[in-house]
Amino acid sequence: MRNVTFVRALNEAIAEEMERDESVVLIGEDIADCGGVFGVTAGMLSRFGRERVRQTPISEAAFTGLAVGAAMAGLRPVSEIMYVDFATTCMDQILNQAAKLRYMSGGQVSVPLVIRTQQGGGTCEAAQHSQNFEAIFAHVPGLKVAIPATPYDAKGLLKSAIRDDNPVMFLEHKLLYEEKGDIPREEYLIPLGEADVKREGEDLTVVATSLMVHRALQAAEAVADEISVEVIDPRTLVPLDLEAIVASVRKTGRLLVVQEAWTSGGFGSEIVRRVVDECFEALKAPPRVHGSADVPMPFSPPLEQAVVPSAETIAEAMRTAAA
Amino acid sequence: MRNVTFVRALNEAIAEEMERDESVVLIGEDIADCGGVFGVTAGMLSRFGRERVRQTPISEAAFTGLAVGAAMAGLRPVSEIMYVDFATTCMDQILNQAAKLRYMSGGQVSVPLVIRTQQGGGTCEAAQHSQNFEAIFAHVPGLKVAIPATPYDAKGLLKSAIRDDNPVMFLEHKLLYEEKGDIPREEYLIPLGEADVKREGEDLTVVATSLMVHRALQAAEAVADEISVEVIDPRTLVPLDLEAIVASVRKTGRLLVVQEAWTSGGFGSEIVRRVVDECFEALKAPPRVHGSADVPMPFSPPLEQAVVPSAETIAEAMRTAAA
Amino acid sequence: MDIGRDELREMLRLMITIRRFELKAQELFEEGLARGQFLGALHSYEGQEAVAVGVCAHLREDDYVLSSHRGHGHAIAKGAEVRRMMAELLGKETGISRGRGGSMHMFAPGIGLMGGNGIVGGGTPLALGPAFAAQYRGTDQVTVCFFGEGAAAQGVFHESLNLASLWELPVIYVCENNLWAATTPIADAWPVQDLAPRAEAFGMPGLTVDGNDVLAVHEAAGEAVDRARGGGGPTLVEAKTYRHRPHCMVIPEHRDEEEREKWHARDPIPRFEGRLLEQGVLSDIEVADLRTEIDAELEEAADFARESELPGTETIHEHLWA
Amino acid sequence: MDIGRDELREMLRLMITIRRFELKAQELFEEGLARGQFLGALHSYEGQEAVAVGVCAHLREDDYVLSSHRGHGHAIAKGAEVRRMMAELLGKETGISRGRGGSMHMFAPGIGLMGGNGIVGGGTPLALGPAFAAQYRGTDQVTVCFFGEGAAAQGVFHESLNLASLWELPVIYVCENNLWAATTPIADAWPVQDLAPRAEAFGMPGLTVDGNDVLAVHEAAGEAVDRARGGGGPTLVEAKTYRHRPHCMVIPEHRDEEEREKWHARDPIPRFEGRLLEQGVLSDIEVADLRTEIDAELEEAADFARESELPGTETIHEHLWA
Ligand SMILES: Cc1ncc(C[n+]2csc(CCOP(=O)(O)OP(=O)(O)O)c2C)c(N)n1
Ligand SMILES: Cc1ncc(C[n+]2csc(CCOP(=O)(O)OP(=O)(O)O)c2C)c(N)n1
Ligand SMILES: [Mg+2]
Ligand SMILES: [Mg+2]
Repeated sequence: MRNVTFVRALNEAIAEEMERDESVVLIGEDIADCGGVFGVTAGMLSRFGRERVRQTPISEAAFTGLAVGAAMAGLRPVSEIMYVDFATTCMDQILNQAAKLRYMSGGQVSVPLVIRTQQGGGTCEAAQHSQNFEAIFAHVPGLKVAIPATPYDAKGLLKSAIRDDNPVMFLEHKLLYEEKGDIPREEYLIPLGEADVKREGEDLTVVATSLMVHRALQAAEAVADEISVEVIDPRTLVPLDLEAIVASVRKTGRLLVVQEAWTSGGFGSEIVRRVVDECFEALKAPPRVHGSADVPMPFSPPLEQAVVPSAETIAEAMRTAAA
Repeated sequence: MRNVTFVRALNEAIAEEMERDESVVLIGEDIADCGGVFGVTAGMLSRFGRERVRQTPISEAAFTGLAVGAAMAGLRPVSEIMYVDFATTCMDQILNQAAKLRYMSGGQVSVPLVIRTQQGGGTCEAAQHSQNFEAIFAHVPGLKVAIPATPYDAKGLLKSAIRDDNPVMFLEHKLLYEEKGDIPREEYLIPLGEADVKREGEDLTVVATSLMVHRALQAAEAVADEISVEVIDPRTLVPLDLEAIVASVRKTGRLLVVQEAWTSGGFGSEIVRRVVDECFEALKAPPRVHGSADVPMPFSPPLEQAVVPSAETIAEAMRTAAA
Repeated sequence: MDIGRDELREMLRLMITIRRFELKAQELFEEGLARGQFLGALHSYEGQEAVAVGVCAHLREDDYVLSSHRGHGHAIAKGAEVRRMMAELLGKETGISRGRGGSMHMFAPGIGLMGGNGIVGGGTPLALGPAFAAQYRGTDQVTVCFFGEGAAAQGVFHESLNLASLWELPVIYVCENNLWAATTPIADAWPVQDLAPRAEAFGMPGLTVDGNDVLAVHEAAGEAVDRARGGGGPTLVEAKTYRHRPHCMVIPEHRDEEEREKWHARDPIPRFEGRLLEQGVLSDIEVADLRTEIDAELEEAADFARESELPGTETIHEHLWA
Repeated sequence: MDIGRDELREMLRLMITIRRFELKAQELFEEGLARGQFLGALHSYEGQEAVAVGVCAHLREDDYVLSSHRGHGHAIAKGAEVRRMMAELLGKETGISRGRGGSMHMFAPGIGLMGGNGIVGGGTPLALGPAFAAQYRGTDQVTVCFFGEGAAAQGVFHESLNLASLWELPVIYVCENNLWAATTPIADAWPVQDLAPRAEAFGMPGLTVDGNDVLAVHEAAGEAVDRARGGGGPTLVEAKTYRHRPHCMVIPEHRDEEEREKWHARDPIPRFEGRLLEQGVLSDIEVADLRTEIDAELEEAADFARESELPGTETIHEHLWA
């Protein structure tokens, strides 16, 4: 095992896949010379050259469309949208093109594309740089959605995403890049669609993703002597490992979903729907979702902190859900 | 009372508000000379002139941005996006600008804007002309979302939307334009945020919107001798009249949400979340969502029909939910 | 003209085939209406045949085409099977997109047809992709993107020109300027009456050509395709043309009689046919035979479409994931 | 030059105020870091002062400005209260956007400042709105939209030029070409080295000006503003300039020394100041007084910001709905 940062894990995944497969190319803003504003593609330029590391003008729609078209033509582009908030400028390419081309063609074309981006608050960058859009991508059929929480998951999932023949939205978190974790020395992959139990417990099932996994684990520790919390990270929302979640809920009889996305209409609501659909009878208490307050992210530091779930508010939500 | 079509009701609402308030202007593609491809703005050009009925090039991002900016400057634009699918080309203007400007400015500016568009399948226009995006708009704080099912609701809600000082996504349905219904001769408004009970019942609460209200009512009739179904139309998703829904569920103990949007991650999931959050103990059976199959809309007529909920599949879902 | 007789005959054959295909398509659409079946948005290519044919005459099977909502002509000119296109219009399993795409989404990747698009301008950034792939792999394949003058108001089109020029991609943007976007006249969309200056503003050559003269289109497209194949980068070609039909089957005619007559008088098919007869490239009999051959092919195609099976409803989840 | 002494002095005052504001802002940002508080993306306007000041000198309080992510200079030049801007950077309730917006979202609708934008190019279509409103109401208000050369790659910018030209809207698009977009040099973004041809391709005048010469900017902007006010429609102005600082506080410098030195030698403030002294418009003492005055104002502003209250967390739901 090696202890590496999240950003390093991503960087290794990309480099390994580029070594392995000539058809993998990188596309995005500021990804070449400075290695991406978060450093995920650091070193790629010198290692793979300008032909494969394509730094673009500020034209998300054009370069995402290019990536989609290149994927149809057999390349495996990994494009970067600097902040998920900017995906609003290329939603047609993502929702109407990448997600639908294969189906509309009757299965004749495929779009082996990975769109990497990062989400979330915590850096006082305000309402247009702090959003979480996984619910939007997961609602539109044709996109896979990965949302890793640890360096180990990030590397294994990204390698699988790059090898996947479907478009994958790969959602990182700006606060997790420096997070460290152990990864194997040898190559490994994590299949899309397999949840991971981050902590075992008996009384309450907590489903959390991305940064919220870490805060949920802290909260679980904090309430450990009151409640035995099981923390499950689905790691991908599409495909979703519902079996793992349902199995846990059958054991605990209680569910809390923790997400950084706005509480209303987030993917947590979908998890609640599927769980009540699958095992309503097993529920001893109302399943809950704890997400961000339903407001644009305020700039002011104390307000930003108050909007996003913290270990403290999650602990409170655990007590409510376990009551 | 007068019996008018849905499109006529919308047309009257717009004309009345334009008569009433000089600051109301219309903006969109093909809205002037031909009165909109669905005829909603028919006659507006001759009645109000080119100054107020602004036909645009095919530039959704520019004219939506223009409408947002004009609203900030005190006008009350009513813009039309021909198909909701095309909103993907102006998502930045909708999700990052219109929805957030007021909050980001600390309440100094407001965006009194109505974006009208139409959703749904049923015309064999395939995957890029048949979507339902209400869940996307309802997830992002700062947008009100209206989704009327009848001429009466359409007129009353549109007039309120135009007078509202916030951005309102006004979602029509392509199959409802010719639907007829009674409306009062005198002026009336319907406040945003008030559900309407379309049919009273005792055994099962069905929450449906837009075209699905009509199909749910047919289905309720079909199962009438087995199940007494209450059909509630929230009419707006933001704000949502949760009280009305919860009151009904407390009475029936059972919930089925019917939506045309994809089942996974649709607004129905959010309604389920809020209902279990509010009155879990009142539920005698698992709340369900019946929506479209999670696939891009296929062109082939029988496939399209199979994807969207029909009166028959809704009746089946009612039996399951009531079981 | 330095084009061989067979190629000239082939160009005429394709132009007439497109014209007749559209007539058959309307026939099938009306049969549908008679059955109470509305078969979606059908956009006729009639009147613009010279553009698709003049451009695609330069393309190899391994070159790519990104088409628009008005794409039947592009597909036929690129070599798509007419019978499978016809079946697609009826949503049959034998359709060129297995009935899942319909008129606006005809795909035949085997011959480089990467699909129509329901989003106006939607194809313009996608076209950068195959062009980039060819450049990356060092092949000499080119990519052609067809779109209308209305689409030229879309932002993404400009982003695409910029990137194509910057990266010297082997792509040819062909704007079919038929003066109208649905019911909106070009005067309400273009402040400047030519597109070439926009190309030049992005540092790429812009050509303007009579889109109703297949030989003029052929010449301009030849220059553009040669440049792209030779590594010389992108070109924007504006072809001035006119659609003979209303925007689509369900939208009533809104253009004035006079304008329509003026353009019908410049119908690209009689123009080209007359020229070939005049110059003795083809004889009256040969042209008559050609038309009979085409009519027969389209009759057969329509029957094939009518008789083919619809997909089973149990298949709705197929073809979503690779 | 036909500009009065007071106006010249005011222009110099604003330029120096912007420069000093940025220095204070960095001080506050670093104080934050010292407290372990990261205060978001801070984009310095240093080096570009001549653009905002030269343009806004022509604007009335009821004219509109749409700003960018690098907007401090635009706000100050439009007349925003420096102390409230400073308080905004700390997220205080006394901030110009009540602390909800931060550096990239400074609003003062009372003086026509309709906000910065976190989305590159995001302001370009919004600017059409106030311009349209003024045209619709028959006022002679104008709207100015500031954006960078990187934003000029965004599709929506082109859609906006097209619509502005088509509808002859009273809007002035001011491109601040500082040669870099974050770490991307203009050579990797613009195939053509001037923006004016794009304006012309859309039928609107395009001017190119030395953005480090406030009087040159003033002259070009004057022409554009007069045209817009007089009902003559939009203008695109490209100002060639340079930012003195890295893209933002957290991104390391990536531009070579030589280039930076070259541009620092053309610093707009000494250039303008020198000229005013030379021509006897201001004396050394007057300039010294000016600087003392400005320093005092900024000290006071910083203290005001530091001492102001943060909003209460119970207010997170305020200001969402009208
Ligand atoms: C983004 C988007 N906006 C609007 C439409 C509706 N629409 C379909 S075709 C069309 C007109 C297109 O005009 P043009 O590009 O000139 O092509 P033509 O129809 O003339 O061939 C419009 C407005 C669409 N499909 N996509
Ligand atoms: C749509 C979008 N893409 C990318 C970014 C990230 N970003 C912020 S500023 C910037 C550079 C902008 O360059 P330019 O427009 O030249 O303005 P400058 O920073 O030079 O003043 C980038 C890429 C963004 N904010 N929005
Ligand atoms: Mg056209
Ligand atoms: Mg710049």
